[in-house]
Amino acid sequence: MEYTEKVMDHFMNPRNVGKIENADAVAEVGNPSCGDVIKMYLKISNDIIEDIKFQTFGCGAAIAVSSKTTEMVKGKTITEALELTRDQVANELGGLPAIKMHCSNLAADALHQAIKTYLKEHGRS
Amino acid sequence: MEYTEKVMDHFMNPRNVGKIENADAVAEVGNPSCGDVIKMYLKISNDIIEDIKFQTFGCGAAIAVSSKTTEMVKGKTITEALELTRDQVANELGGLPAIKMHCSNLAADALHQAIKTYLKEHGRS
Amino acid sequence: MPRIYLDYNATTPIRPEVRDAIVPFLNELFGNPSSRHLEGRHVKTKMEAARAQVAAAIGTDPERIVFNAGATEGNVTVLRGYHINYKEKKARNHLIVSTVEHPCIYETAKKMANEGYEVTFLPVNSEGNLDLDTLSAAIKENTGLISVMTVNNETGVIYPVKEIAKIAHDRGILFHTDAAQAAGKIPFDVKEIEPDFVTMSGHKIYAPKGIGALYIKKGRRLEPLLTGGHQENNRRAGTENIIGIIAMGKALELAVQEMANDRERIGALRDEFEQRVLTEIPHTKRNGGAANRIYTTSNISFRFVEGEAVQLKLDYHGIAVSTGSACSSGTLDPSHVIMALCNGDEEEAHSSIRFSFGKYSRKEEVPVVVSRLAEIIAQLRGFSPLYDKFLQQQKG
Amino acid sequence: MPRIYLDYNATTPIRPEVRDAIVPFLNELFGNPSSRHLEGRHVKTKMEAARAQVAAAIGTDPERIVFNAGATEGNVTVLRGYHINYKEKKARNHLIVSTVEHPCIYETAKKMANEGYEVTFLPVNSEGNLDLDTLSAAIKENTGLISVMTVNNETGVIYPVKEIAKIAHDRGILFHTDAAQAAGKIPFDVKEIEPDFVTMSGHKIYAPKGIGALYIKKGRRLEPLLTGGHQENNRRAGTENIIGIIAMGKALELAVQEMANDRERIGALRDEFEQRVLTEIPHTKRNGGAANRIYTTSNISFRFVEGEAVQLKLDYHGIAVSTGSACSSGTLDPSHVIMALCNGDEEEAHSSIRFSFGKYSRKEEVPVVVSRLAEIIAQLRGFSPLYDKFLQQQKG
Ligand SMILES: Cc1ncc(COP(=O)(O)O)c(C=O)c1O
Ligand SMILES: Cc1ncc(COP(=O)(O)O)c(C=O)c1O
Repeated sequence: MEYTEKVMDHFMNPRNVGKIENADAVAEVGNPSCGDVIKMYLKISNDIIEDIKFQTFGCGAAIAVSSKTTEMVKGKTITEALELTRDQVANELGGLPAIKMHCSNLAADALHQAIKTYLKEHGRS
Repeated sequence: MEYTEKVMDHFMNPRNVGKIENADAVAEVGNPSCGDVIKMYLKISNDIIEDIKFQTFGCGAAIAVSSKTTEMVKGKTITEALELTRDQVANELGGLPAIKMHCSNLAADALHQAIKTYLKEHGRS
Repeated sequence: MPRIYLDYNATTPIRPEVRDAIVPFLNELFGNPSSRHLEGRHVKTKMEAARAQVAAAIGTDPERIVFNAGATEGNVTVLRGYHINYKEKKARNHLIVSTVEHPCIYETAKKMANEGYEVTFLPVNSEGNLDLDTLSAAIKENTGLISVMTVNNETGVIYPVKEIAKIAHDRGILFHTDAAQAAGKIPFDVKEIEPDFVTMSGHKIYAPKGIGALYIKKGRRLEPLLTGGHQENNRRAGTENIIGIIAMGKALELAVQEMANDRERIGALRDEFEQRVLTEIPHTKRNGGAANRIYTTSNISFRFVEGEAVQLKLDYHGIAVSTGSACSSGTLDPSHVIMALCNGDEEEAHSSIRFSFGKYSRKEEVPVVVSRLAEIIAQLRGFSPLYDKFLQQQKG
Repeated sequence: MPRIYLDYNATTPIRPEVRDAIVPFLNELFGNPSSRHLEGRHVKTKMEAARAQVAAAIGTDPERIVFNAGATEGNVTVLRGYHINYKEKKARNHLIVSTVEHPCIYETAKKMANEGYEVTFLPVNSEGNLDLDTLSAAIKENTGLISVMTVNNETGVIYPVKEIAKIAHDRGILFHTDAAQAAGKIPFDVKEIEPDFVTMSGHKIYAPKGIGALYIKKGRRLEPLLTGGHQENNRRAGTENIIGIIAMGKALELAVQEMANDRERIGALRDEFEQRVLTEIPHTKRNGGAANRIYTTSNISFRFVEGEAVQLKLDYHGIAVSTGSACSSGTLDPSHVIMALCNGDEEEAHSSIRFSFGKYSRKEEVPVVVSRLAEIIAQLRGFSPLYDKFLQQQKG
């Protein structure tokens, strides 16, 4: 099991870590017993993701995937963000070890869930 | 499986090899399918083994045992020769590998058989 | 900065004396020990000397030692082959193993359970200790073998193998111990412990990987796993791993000589390390810390962070440690051993790191590792949702 | 006088290039390939490179290769584990193996027969050849596996494995070949031969003893013999014999490169040797001489004398050869392989000597060996009762 350089870069220097105090959308996926918990905080304005931050308890892959996901959607519309798939994130990172593809690749789920909750709260779904 | 120096000496320089043309007693034991055939030739006079020679088809142990046996009984009485045991021969050689104790240690048998046939032929048994 | 290796329980470097002992066997001493010629006999003689070294190290005779490919082979051989010793071969098909055994026992036993054996997995308490009464109670009419390791590879907990052997023997049951992490590290004498079978491995004691030795008590027979040639007195077929055998003999001999010193020196390092981590880094917990433990091992859970992330960051900064055992690196499940200690608290199990010290560990490494660790844990907690939640709760 | 080694089929010295490849793994490259840290990953990368070398040597992909402790382990694994591949697991319990297999197949199959498997031992003719019609006729409804070696270790006879694979597959049967004496010595491409399983061994090709590799065709599953850790893609548990693996990769790569040259050079030596022995020493017979044979091996019966005596005397004079296989040195029975060729003439079997040539065999050795041999045979016949009897019969 070996991580790509890109994974290691995002793991060692994760982008957008932390939380947004008055976030417009928040979601948490995973649970500690699986070894991965990812929480996403979004600042949305005019359907654009103006800011995004994450908190992750998890392995190197989980942290890198979280970081990469935030990077990929920051400044994008929420529609674009909803189209982002786990696989796209993994590809952008140069791939993930097979064993990590499912369990640790939860960031897109957190992102989607946050946006969907946001839409629902705004009566748009 | 390792042979003692004494075994190697008797194997490399076997004493009393060959046959005695007008032997007083002859016997052959073993068979080729076991990998060992020992034939003993004795010249006996006044119940003394004046000369003894052997022919052996067999492994190093079989040859060494044949050689040692002839050495041990040459000049001895046939009564003494009949008392010689396989174990004595093996001991004189400093021991034999366990696996060789039975199969290749046939020389005493050949000796005894030769003497017994001799005694029988002379109406003494 | 040279790297700092704190994963001696996973494997060890080959020590110089062992390397020197090997060299002739990479060169002129190449014969097959089964060959009758000089090339073979020379190697055979050296191989038997190595067997004597291994035997002496555990207080037994050379004939009791069978060389094989490692502790995995030894353990599987015992589990699969023990029953042959009993007239009641099929009848004695109940095994008792602990829940903290190495995967080569744990998984093999699980497999055997699927195949029709009866298997009892003995639990341990939150310190990793095994209760002897529970063990006694687990024994059945048809129990054939009890297998409990001497030293656990993840926590370092030492099990009371002498007492377990006695319990087993009182009930006519065979006792096996996996001593891969014990032989050469703590005193281990088969005359005192009286096990029926003991497994050892070379690469835990500064010999190469892929060599092991199995002790078989006099009178006990094991069905060989590898059959064919007459090697190892018909107890393990296959041309012998000579390099490994020579190395293991030498390594075990040296290990026993140096044991008392190592114990003191390495133990002091480990204790200092542990002390500092537990006091300087908050929310840490020693796994198995209250049990009788070997001096080399420290297993610590760092709450709110995941072990692999810690391990990776340490690695990046030149420090090698491990999460769980190396053998379980093909899975994502938390170590079954740490789980057994954590009373099912999987978060805690996911947060554990094993630090294992050895002959080349130096005192100067301790502060380097502790401070790096403190930094890394703080970083990771800095964006851990679990830590955040914990802080909120503290406040609230 | 340097010794003359003519027992390359028993084992080989480690070649300098292999030794050089090993050295870093005796030193700084000591990590456990299952470890996630740098020490582990470095070794893992090198291990995978060695796997690629082995795979390339037999025309396959790295994932098809499982490293183990030698050909014995490989063979036993296949014999014991093949059936899992069949839905009809228990139903396909008939094995066909030749009578000239190495003991690790021959004896294991005998054992399995005792345990309830059905086993057919395929005879060979007096040249050591196997009849394909006999093979076809031996196939039954419940045949699960056919195992025939590629090159016989005692006679050098080469078996038509491609044809046998086809016969097996036409009937839905798995085919295994023990290529311990073939891989690296003669062209062997799994794409052409299409075996399901192939066994290889390092110490026959100038790598150390105790390392082997098993080829498993894509889609075929083998029940592992060693269970526990996730090594070798869950196909063989236990920390890997890294030194052996690195060595085997290098050795096999070089072997393939040098194969054509070796074949010519070593083949010429062998042929010259054989020619001279057969013409200069009376009452000699080549075993397997009329069959398709590998260029390294010459098995000769010297009538009226016993093989061990010849071997011992040669050894004393600095020449290493063998009688039967090294593995059978624990028994006194004549080689079951030579017996199979001698139509039950045990005397002839007891009189056989195997000369096996290799990379360090030199042309100058041939006349030395031939003349020493002539002298020794004459000496031993000089007091052989069988020779004496023969001479009498000639006279009479
Ligand atoms: C306790 C224990 N048992 C067994 C093993 C397996 O040993 P090996 O790698 O020699 O097969 C190990 C280490 O890997 C271990 O720590
Ligand atoms: C044909 C053949 N198969 C199997 C083996 C056994 O191989 P290993 O010694 O690697 O177990 C050998 C040699 O010993 C052999 O020549």
